[in-house]
Amino acid sequence: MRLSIQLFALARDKAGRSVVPLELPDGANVADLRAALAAGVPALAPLVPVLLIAVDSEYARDEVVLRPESQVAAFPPVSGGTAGGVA
Amino acid sequence: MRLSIQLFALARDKAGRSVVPLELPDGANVADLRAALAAGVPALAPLVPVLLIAVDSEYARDEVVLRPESQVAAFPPVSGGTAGGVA
Amino acid sequence: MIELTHEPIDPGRVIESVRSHQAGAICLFLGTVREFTGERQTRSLAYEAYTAMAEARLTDLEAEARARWPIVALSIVHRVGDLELGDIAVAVAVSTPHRGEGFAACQWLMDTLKQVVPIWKQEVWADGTREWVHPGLDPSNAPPFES
Amino acid sequence: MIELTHEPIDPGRVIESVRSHQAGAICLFLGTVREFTGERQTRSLAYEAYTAMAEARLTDLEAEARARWPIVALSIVHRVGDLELGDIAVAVAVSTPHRGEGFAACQWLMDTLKQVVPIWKQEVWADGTREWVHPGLDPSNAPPFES
Repeated sequence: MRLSIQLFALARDKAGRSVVPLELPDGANVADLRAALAAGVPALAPLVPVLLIAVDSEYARDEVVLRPESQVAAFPPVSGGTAGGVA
Repeated sequence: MRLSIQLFALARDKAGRSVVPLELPDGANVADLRAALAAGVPALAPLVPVLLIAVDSEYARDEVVLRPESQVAAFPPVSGGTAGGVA
Repeated sequence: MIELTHEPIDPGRVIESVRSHQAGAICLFLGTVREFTGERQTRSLAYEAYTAMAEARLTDLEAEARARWPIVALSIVHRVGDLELGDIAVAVAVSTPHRGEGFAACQWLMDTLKQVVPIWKQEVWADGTREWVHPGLDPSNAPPFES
Repeated sequence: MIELTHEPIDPGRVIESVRSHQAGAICLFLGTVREFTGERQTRSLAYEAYTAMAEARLTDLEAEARARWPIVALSIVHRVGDLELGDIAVAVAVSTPHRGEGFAACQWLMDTLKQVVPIWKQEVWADGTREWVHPGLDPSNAPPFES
């Protein structure tokens, strides 16, 4: 199956684009997607282990199985509020 | 010395007036004032033990000694927020 | 900004009074007139203040809050007189660098204000009866100062 | 009211959206753009959202807060795009019968929002350099869901 992975924030900047198409075998899960993303976009590889993966607007663990119609996004942790600018 | 005691809220309603003049001996303290208030305004007597006394805009314990120029007020506990109407 | 006022409280003005480039957080609390307390229905409220002492106590509260938390700006506005349902009785706003200290300071100010600032509330119930709210009239209650 | 917006946030409108005769308390939190973080000076901030997911997560947060506290009304508005110093980045307002539950719900919403809603912040420092704020990039940090 062919999925379009949306990227945000630092992940998009490192990849140099906001969408990455990936070819994955049927039955692939989020862990397989991480491996394919690191292999397909070498600039993202160092970041991939800490990226969050969302499937259909829900955070997805590595065991979650993907389907051809899945909406998939990859992005770094959200701001969290420990660093500056806004409380 | 002659003091004018300001009354507020339920204390004023019970007394039927907002200022009560009291004659007190020199050196009288807040405990003496309570006794004089209960004796001088019988309608206030049941309330006097729980009234708060303020001297010069500070809450005053029974041992605080009064002076002729003291600004004195007597009133019930403030709303406290446990009962209705506003959180 | 510390104020007692007979006029309706404008929350936007209270917020503006604490905005600052030094602050990352603004915490605002508004006490509003609620219609029902359990089964009992409120028609309106009347607030009475011992003005000089209330202003002195609020000024002390500001100083104590500033000693405890890194407050950039602080405003307390309390309405007096007759209030209708939904009206704002009190506004407390605090701006701070971070949000944890802002929530803590704002909540402490409200809790302490309700214990020590001489402002009293009279309920006017839906049946027209009036009742002062003096929850501390039970003699076992502690006075609002350390003894 | 749950909104992501490119327009400046009007805190008065957010407050009006939660006012109710059933509420005795309104707690409003505003996150504003602070100039200094330690020694570092911010010129502006840029916020980016994964809009569809952010709205879904905010809707879930509202449902979870309503399950935990007796909330009368709740609004969350988050700005996206470029913000100047002092601008409001996020507003969370909760109205409740009493104030304790209002402070608790408002603080929980802000804390949780910052962990789970996919909105990212980029600092533009005074020297013109840009930096994404991703405090969880350390792999030892827990992900924002129960595992």
